[in-house]
Amino acid sequence: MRSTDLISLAPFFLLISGGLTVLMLGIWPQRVSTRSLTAVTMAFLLLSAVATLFWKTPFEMSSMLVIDDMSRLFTLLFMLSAAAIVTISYRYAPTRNEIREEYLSLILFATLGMTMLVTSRNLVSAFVGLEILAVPLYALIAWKREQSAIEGGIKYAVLAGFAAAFFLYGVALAYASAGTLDLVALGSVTTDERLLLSVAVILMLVGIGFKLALVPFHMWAPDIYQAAPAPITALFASIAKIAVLMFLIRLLCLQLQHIWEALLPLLWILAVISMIAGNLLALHQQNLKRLLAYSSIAHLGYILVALAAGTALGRDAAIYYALTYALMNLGVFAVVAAFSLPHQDRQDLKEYRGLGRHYPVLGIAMGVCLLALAGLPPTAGFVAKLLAFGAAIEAGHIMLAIIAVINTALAFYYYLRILVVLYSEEKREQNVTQPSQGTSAIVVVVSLLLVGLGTFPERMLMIIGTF
Amino acid sequence: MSQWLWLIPGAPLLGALIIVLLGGLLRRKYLAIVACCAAAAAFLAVLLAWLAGAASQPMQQTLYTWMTVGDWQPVIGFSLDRLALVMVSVVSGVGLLVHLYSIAFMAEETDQRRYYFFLNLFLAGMLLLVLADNLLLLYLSWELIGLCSYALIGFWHRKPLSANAGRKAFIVTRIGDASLALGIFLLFSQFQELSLTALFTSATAEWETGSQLAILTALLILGGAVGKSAQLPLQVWLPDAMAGPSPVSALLHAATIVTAGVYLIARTYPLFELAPQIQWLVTAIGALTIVYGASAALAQTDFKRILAYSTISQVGYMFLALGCGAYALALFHLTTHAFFKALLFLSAGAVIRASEDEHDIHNLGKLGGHPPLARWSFLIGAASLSGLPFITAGFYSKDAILATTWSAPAGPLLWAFAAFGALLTAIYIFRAYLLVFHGPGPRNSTASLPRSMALPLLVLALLSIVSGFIEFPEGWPGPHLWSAWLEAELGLAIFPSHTITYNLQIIASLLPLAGIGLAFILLRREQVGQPLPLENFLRTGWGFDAFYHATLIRAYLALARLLRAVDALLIQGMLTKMIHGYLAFAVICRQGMERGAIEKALAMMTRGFLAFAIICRQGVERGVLEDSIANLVAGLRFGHMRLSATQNGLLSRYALAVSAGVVFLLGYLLW
Amino acid sequence: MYWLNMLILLPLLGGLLIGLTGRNRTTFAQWAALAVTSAELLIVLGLWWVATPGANGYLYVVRVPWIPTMGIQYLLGMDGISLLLVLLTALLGPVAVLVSWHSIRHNWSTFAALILATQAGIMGVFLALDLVLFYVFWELMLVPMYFLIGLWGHERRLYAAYKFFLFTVTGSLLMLVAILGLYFVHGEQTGIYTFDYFELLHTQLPESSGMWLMLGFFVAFAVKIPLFPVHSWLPDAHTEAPTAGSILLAGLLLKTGTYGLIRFCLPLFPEASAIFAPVGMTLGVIGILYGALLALVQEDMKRLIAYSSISHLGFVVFGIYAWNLQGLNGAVLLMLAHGVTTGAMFALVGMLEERSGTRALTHLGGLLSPLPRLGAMLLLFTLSAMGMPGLANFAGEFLIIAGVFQISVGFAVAGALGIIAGVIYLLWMYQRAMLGEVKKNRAWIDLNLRETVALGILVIAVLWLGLYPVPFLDNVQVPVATLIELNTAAMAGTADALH
Amino acid sequence: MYEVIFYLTTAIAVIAVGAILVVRHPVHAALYLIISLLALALLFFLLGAPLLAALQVMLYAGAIMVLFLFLIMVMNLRPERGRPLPLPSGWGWPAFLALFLWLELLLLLSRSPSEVVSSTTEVEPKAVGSALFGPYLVVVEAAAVLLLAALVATLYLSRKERP
Amino acid sequence: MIPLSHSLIIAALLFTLGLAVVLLRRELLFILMGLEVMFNGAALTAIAAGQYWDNADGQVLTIFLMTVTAAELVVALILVWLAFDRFKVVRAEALTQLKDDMEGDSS
Repeated sequence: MRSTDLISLAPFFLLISGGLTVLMLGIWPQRVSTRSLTAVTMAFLLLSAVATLFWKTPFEMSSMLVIDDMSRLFTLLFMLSAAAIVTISYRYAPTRNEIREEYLSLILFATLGMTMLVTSRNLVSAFVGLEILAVPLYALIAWKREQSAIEGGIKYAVLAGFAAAFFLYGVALAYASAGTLDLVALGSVTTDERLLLSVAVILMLVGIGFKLALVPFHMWAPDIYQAAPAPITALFASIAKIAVLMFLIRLLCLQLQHIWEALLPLLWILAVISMIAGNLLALHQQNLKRLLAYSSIAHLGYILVALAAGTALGRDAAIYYALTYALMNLGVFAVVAAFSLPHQDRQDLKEYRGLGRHYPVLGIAMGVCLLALAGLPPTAGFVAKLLAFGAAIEAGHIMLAIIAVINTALAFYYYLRILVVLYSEEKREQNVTQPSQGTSAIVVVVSLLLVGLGTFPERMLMIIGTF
Repeated sequence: MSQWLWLIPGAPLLGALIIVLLGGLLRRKYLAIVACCAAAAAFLAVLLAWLAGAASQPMQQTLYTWMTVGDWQPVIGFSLDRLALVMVSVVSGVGLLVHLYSIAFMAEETDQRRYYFFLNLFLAGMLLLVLADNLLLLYLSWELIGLCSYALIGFWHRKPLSANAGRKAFIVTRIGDASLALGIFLLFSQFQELSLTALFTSATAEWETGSQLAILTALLILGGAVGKSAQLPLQVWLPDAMAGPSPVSALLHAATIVTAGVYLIARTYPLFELAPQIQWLVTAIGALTIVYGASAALAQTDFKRILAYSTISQVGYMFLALGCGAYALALFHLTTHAFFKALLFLSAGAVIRASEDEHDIHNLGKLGGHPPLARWSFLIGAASLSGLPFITAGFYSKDAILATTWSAPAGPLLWAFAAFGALLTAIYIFRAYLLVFHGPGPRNSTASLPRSMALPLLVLALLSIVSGFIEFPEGWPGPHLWSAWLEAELGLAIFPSHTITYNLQIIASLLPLAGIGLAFILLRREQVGQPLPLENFLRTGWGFDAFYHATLIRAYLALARLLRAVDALLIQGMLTKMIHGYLAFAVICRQGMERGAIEKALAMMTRGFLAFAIICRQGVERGVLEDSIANLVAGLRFGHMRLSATQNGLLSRYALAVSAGVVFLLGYLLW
Repeated sequence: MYWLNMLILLPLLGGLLIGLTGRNRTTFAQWAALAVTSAELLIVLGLWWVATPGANGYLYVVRVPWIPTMGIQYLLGMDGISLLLVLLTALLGPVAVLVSWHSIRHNWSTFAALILATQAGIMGVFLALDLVLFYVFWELMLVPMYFLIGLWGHERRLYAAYKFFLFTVTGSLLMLVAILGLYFVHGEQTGIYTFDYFELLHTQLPESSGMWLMLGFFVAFAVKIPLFPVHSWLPDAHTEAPTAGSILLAGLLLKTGTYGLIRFCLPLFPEASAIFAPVGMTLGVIGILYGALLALVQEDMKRLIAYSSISHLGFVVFGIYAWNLQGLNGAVLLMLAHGVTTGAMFALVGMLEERSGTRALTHLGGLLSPLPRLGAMLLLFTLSAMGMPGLANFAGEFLIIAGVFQISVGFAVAGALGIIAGVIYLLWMYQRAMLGEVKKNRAWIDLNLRETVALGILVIAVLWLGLYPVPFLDNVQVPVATLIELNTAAMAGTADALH
Repeated sequence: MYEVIFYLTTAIAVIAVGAILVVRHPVHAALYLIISLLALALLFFLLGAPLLAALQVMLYAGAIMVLFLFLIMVMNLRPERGRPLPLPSGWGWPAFLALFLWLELLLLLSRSPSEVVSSTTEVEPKAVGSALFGPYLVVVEAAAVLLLAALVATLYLSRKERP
Repeated sequence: MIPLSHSLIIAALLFTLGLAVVLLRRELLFILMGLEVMFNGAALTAIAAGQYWDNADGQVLTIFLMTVTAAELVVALILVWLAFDRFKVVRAEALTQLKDDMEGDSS
C-alpha cells in the first residue's frame, strides 16, 4: 500500500478503530462514563472528517473505492451528521441508560457503511457497504427492546433482507452480463448484453428503491420511523438514505449512462407515484414521525423528478436536493428528539401543541426545517426544488414538473399543519426537559445552513457542478 | 375678477372644510354663521363678477390639471359665460337665502355640523357644476350634489323613511349618472377632448345632424339629465326626498339638483341640435311629465309632497322649452321657478315647523294659527306657480313656453298638454293653499317668524313677483331683456305668428283663473265629503266668499258669468265627472305608477337582483365553488384513507408490494 | 442604489430584532414597530422626492450577482409603477401597526415581526426584477401572512389560513414552472441562461408556448387578484384575519397580482397577452359584477368589503387588459386608491368591531349618532369606494372605463353597471351600520387620537388621489408608454401573422 | 452424464424448496432447507467452484442451519392443528405474483446470450484467494467490520436490560 | 454442456420459490428460510456466471454473500427470538402494532 492509499483510507481506519476503541473502553474494568464514550466517538468522527480533507482527488483505491470531490463532500456530511446524531443521542431521554459502547460503535460502523457506499466503484464493495449500513440499523431500531421497537427491528430486518436479496440478485446478473463487477467496466458493456444488464439494474434499483422508500417499496418506512428512537430515525431518514441515493447517482448517472437513459420512463413513473402516494399518505396523518416518513417518500419523488430528466442539470439538482434533504431531516428529527417524553417520543401531533412557543429556539428551527421541506424561499429547500423542477422542464418533462408542483402545493398543507400545532395556544407543559445545549446548537446550525444554502447557494452549486 | 372665479364655488367649499375640520371647536350657533358667511361670500363673488363685466365678456380660469393621461387632460377650470352667470346668480342667491332661513329653522337641531357641512358642500357642488369648463369636472360636481342630496335628504337618519329616501335619491340619480358618464366616454373616445367648447366645435364640425353617434350621445346625456331632474321615468326619488328638512327641499327643488339637468341640456344644446329625434324626445318627456306631476299633485295630502310633484311638473315645462329649442325661456322659467318654489317650500316649512311637524294638509287646516307671513308668502308663491296673469313672474315665464310650444313639431298637442298642466297646477296649488290656510282652524294668528326666516321669505316673495317683468311675452310691448341678452349664446325661441300667439296667450292667462275657481269648487266638495253641488256649498254661507263676490262683482261681472257658466257645467256633472275621472287617474298615477308599476318594477328588479345575488351566493359561491373545493378535499381525503389502509402493518403485505413493484418494473422492460 | 435594499432590509431586520428582543415587552414592540414602519415611509417619500427617471424609465436599479451558475441575480429596480406601489406599501405599514395597538392582545412582538416581514416581502415583490428573486419574495410574503391569519384570526382562522395559503401557493408554483420554462426557452434561443427581466423581455416566443407560459404566470396572478373562479379564498381570509392582516391583504397583497400582470404578463408575452386580452377583460367584468352582486347579500361587513375588493380588482384587470393609455393609467391609480380605501375600511370595521363586538350588519345600526367621527370617516371611505368624484377611486375607475370604452362599448357599459352596483351595496352597508335607530346601548367611545391619526393619513391620501392625482400619474407615463408600444407591436405582429 | 447429474441435482434443490412452501412442521422445513442447500453445494461443485461448494456445506448447512434448528427448539414451535394447508388465506395473489415474476425472469434471461460453455472450467481456489486478498482486500476488511457489528448487535440485543 | 441461460433460469426459479416462501408463509422463521433461499438463488447465478466468464469475481461475490447473510441472519434471528421470548410472537401477522391509525385526524 502506498502512502496515498493510507491517507485515502485514513477516515475508514479511523472509523473502525474508533468503533474498536469505544468497545474496548466500554468493557474496561473501571466504568467509563457515557459522557467520555460519547466524547471519544465524537473525536473519532471529527478526526475522520478532518482526514477527508487531506484526500487528494480524484484517486482510485485498487479499483474498489473511488475518492473524488463528490465522495469527499458527502463523507464529510456523513461524519458531521453522525457526530450530530451522537450529540442528540447523548441527552435523549428514552434511551438514556442504553447509550453505551454498543450504540456508539454501531453508529460508527454504520457511518463506515455509508462512506463505503458513496465511494465504491465496485458492486461488491457497494453491497458490503450497504449491509454494514443496514445490519447496525436492525439493532439500533430495536434499541429500546419494547414490543414496538422489536417489531420495527424485525420488519426492517426481514424487509431489508428481502430487498438486499433483490439487490444481490441484480449484482449477480450484472456480473453475468459482463463478467465484471467493476462499475466502469460495466459502463462499457456492448449492446448484446444490454438487456441482461438492464434487468440487473432494475433489480438493483429495487434494492435501492427500498432503502430510499420509493413507492411501491415504501411501506416499511412509516413503521420503522415510528418504531426507532428519534436520533436513529434521524440517522436513516437523512444520511443513510442519502448515501444510498449517491450510490444510485454514481451507478446510473456517472457510470451506466446508457442504461440510465433507457430507464428514464421508469424513473418518471416512480417519481410520480412516489410524490402522489407520499403526499396523500401524509395529508391527514396524525402521527408526526409517520407523517415525516411519508413526506420523505414524497421528497425522494422530487429527487427522482430531477434524475428522470437525464441531464447534467438533473444530476446536479438531485445532488443538491440530497444535501438539503439530509440537513432538513436531521434538523426535524433533532427537534423531535429534543421534545421527547421521558420514556418515548411524542408521536401524536396533539402532543406537540404549543411547544414552539415555549421553546423558541427549537420552535424556530423546526419552523425553518419544515419550511425548507415545504420548499419555501429563502431556504435551501426552495433552491433544491427550483433546480429539480428546472431540470425536469429543461428536459421537456413539463407534465412531470406540473405534477411535482401540484404535489408541492399539497404538501404545504401538512407542513403548515405541524407548524400551526407547534405555535397554537396551550397551557404550559411541565415534563419536557430543557433541551441540551448540544441539541440546540445542532438545530441552530442546521437552520442557519438551510437558510444559508438557500440564500447563497452559489458556492455549493459550483462545487456540485464540478462533479 | 377672472383670477377670483374659483371663489364662487370655493367659498362654500372652504366653509364646509372649516365646519368639518374646526367644527368641534365652534359653538353651535357659530356653525350656522360660518355657513352663511360662506354662502354670502359666494353670492358676493357672483355680484362682483357681474360688476366686473362677466355679463358682457365670458370669464375663464384654470386652476390646475386634474389628471394627465395622454389626451385625457381634464383641468380644474371654470368658465363663466352668460348662461352660467344666470345660473350662479340664481343658485348663490337662493342658496344664501336658504342658508339664512336655516339659521332659525335648524336652531334646535343637535347635529348642525353635519347639516351645514353638507349644505355648504351642496352649494359648492352646484356652483362648480355650473362653472365647470369640462365634462369631467362637471361630472365631479354632478356626483357631488348627488352625494349631498343623499346626505341631506337622509339628514334625520334615525327615521328609516328618511334614510331610505336618501339612499333612493342617490341610487336613482346614479343610474342617470352612469348614463352621463358613458356619454362622456363616448365623446372622449370620439374627439379625445373633454373641454366643453372644444367638444362642441368638433362635434358640430364632424357630425352630421341626425347621425347615429350624435343621437347616442344626446341620449346618454339626456339620461343623466332625466335622472337628476326627476323626469319621467326617473322621477321616483323626488317625492320621497321630501323627508329632508324644508330648507333642504327648497334648495333641492328650487335652485340646485333638479335644475342641474336643465342646465346640462342647455349647456350641451349643440349636441342636442345635432339629434332632432332626441330633442323631440326631450319635448315629449317634458310634456308628459307636466301632466303627470300636476295630476299626481292633485291627489296629495302631504303638504310638501304636493310641492314636490309640482316641481316635477314645473321642470317638465323647462324640458318642454328645451326640447322646443327655447333654451333661454327654459332658463327663464328655471329662474322664476327657483324663486317661487323656494318661497313655497320655505313658507311651507315655516307652517309645518310651527305646527309641530304636521304634514297633512287637512290636519294643518284644522290646526290653523299659521304665521301670517307664511300665509302671504305662500299665496304669492302659489300665484306665481299657477301663473296668475300679469302680476306674477310665473305667468311671464310659463306663458312664453306655452306660446313657443305651438311651433314645435306636434305643437298643438304639446301645447294642449302644457295648458292642461297649467290648469291643473292652479287647481292643486290653490287646493293646498285653501285647505291649509283657510281650513277650519283659527285663521288669524299673531305668531311671527324669526327674522332670519322672515327675510328670505320677503325677498323671495318680491322676486316671485317682479322677476317676470324683465321679459314680457312675445309681441307685447315692454322689455325683452332676457332673450335678447342670451340670444348670442342660446339663440332665440321660435314663436308662431302673432295672432296665434295672442290667442294662446289669452287662453294661457285664463287657465290659472279657471284653475283657481275649480280649486274652490273642488275644495268645497272635499270639505263636505261627498260631491255636492256648488250651490249647496255656497249656500252653507261662507261669508268670506260672499264678501268677495260682493266686492268684486262689478269689476269682474263677465268673469262671474263665466264662473256661473262653469258652475252650470259642473252641476250638469260633465266637468265633475271629468274631474273625478281625473282624480281617479291621478290616484292611479300615484298608486299605479308610483307605488304600482314603477315602484313595483323597481322592487321587482331589486328583488330579482337580490335573488340573483343569493343564487350566486348559494349556487355558485357555496354550490359550485365551495363544492368543488369540498369535493377536492374529500377526494384527497379519500385517497389518503385508501392509501392509509394499505399501511396495515402486515409484513407480508409489505413484501408483496415490493414484489409487485419488481414485477411491474421488469414488465416495463419486457414490454 | 443602497436605499432600495434598505426598503427590504429595514422591515426584515427590524422585524427580526423586535421578534427576538420584544418578548413580553409589548410597549417596546409597539413603538419599535411604529418607528420602523415610519422610517420606511420616510425613506420611500425621500426616494420619491429625489427620483429622476433613467433612460428606460427606471428610477433606481440594483444589480448584484447572486447565483451566477443559474443566471440568478439580485436585481431590484424601481420604475414609476413600482414606486407608487412601494409608496402604498410604506403608507399602510404604520396604519397596520396603529390599528393593531390594542386589538392584538397577546404576543405583540411576534405579531409586529410578522407584519414587518410581510411588508418586506411585499416590498420585494414590487421591486424584484429577477424572476427567481420575484418568486422568492412572492412566497416570502405568504408565510407571515399565513401566521397572521392562523394565529391571530377569528373563529375559523385555520380553515381560512389554509385556504389562503394553498390557493395562492398552487398558483404561484405554476408560475414557477412558467418562469423556468421561459428561462430555458430564452436560454436555448440566445445561449444566455438568465432570469434577468430585462434580458427576458427580448425573448421571441413561439405562439403556443408563449400562450402556455403566459397562462402559467396568469394563473398565479389571477389567484392573487383574485379573479372570478379562483377568488373563493379571499372572503374567508379577509373575514378571519385580524384587522392589520386584512389591511395588508386587501391593501397590498391583492395588488401584487395586478402588479404582476402589468410587470410580467404583458411585457414578457405581448403577443399572447394581446390574444388573451378579451378573455382577461371578460374575467375582469365577471369579477366586477359578481363581486358586486355577492357583496349585496353579505351580512358580515368584512365579507362585504372583501367581495367589494373582488369587484374593484376586477376593474383593475379590466383596465390592464384594455391595454391603452387610459386603461393602464386608471388601473395603476385604482390600485393605489383601492389600497388606501379598502385598507381604511377594514381598519374602520376593525374599530367598529372592537367597540361593538360584532361585524354582523344585522346587529349594527344607528351608530352615526354615538360615533360621529367614525361614522363620518366610514362615509368618506365608503364614498371613495363607490367612486365618488373627487375621492380616490373615481379617477381610476373613470379612466379605466374611458380606456375600455375605446376598446369596446359593451364592456364599458358593463363596467358602468358595476359602478352603480357598487353604490347600491355600499350605501346599503352604510345605512345598515350607521343610520337608523341604535340597536345596542353601551358606552360608545368615538375614535381616539391614535385611531384618528391612522385614519387621517389615509384621508389625506384619499383626497390627494382624488383631487390631484397628477404627481402619481406622472410617474406612470414612461412605463405605460413602453407597454403600449409593446401592444402596438404585438398587434402588428398578429396582423402580420394573419396576412 | 454431467448434464444428468446437474439437472437431477437441480430438481432436488427445487423440490426441496417447494416442500418448504407447504410443510407444516418447522423442523421438517429446516431439513428440506438443508437438503436444498446441499444440493446447491453440489451444483456449485459442478459449476467449477469447489471452494464455494465446501464453504456452502460448512457455512450454511453447518452453521446457519444449526442456528435455525436451535431457535426452533428453543421456541418449541409446533404446527397449529386444524389447518388443512399451511398456506394462509389469500394466497392466490402472492402465488400468482411469484409465478409471474418467474415467467418474466424466464423470458428476460432466455433472451440473454446462451452460448454453450465448451467444457467445465474450474476456477481455482487459488485464484479466488488472490482476488480476495488482492483487489478485494478493502472489502474483506469491511466484511470483518460487518461481522463485528453483527456481533455487537447480537450481544446487545440478547443481554438483559440494564437496571 | 450447460448453457448459461439454463443455470440462470434455474437460479431464477430458486429465487422465485424463495420469494414465494417469504410471501406465503406467515411464521417468521419460515420467512427467514425463504430469504436464505433467495440469497442462494443469487449465489447460484454468480457461480454460474463465474464459470461462464472464467474469473474469480463470481466466487468472491458468493463468499461475501455468505458472510453478509450470516451476519444479517444472526441479527434477524436474535430479534425473532426476542419477540418470542418477550411477547410470544411467532407469526408475522402478530406484528401489527405499527400501522396507520385509521381514525384519521379531526383538525
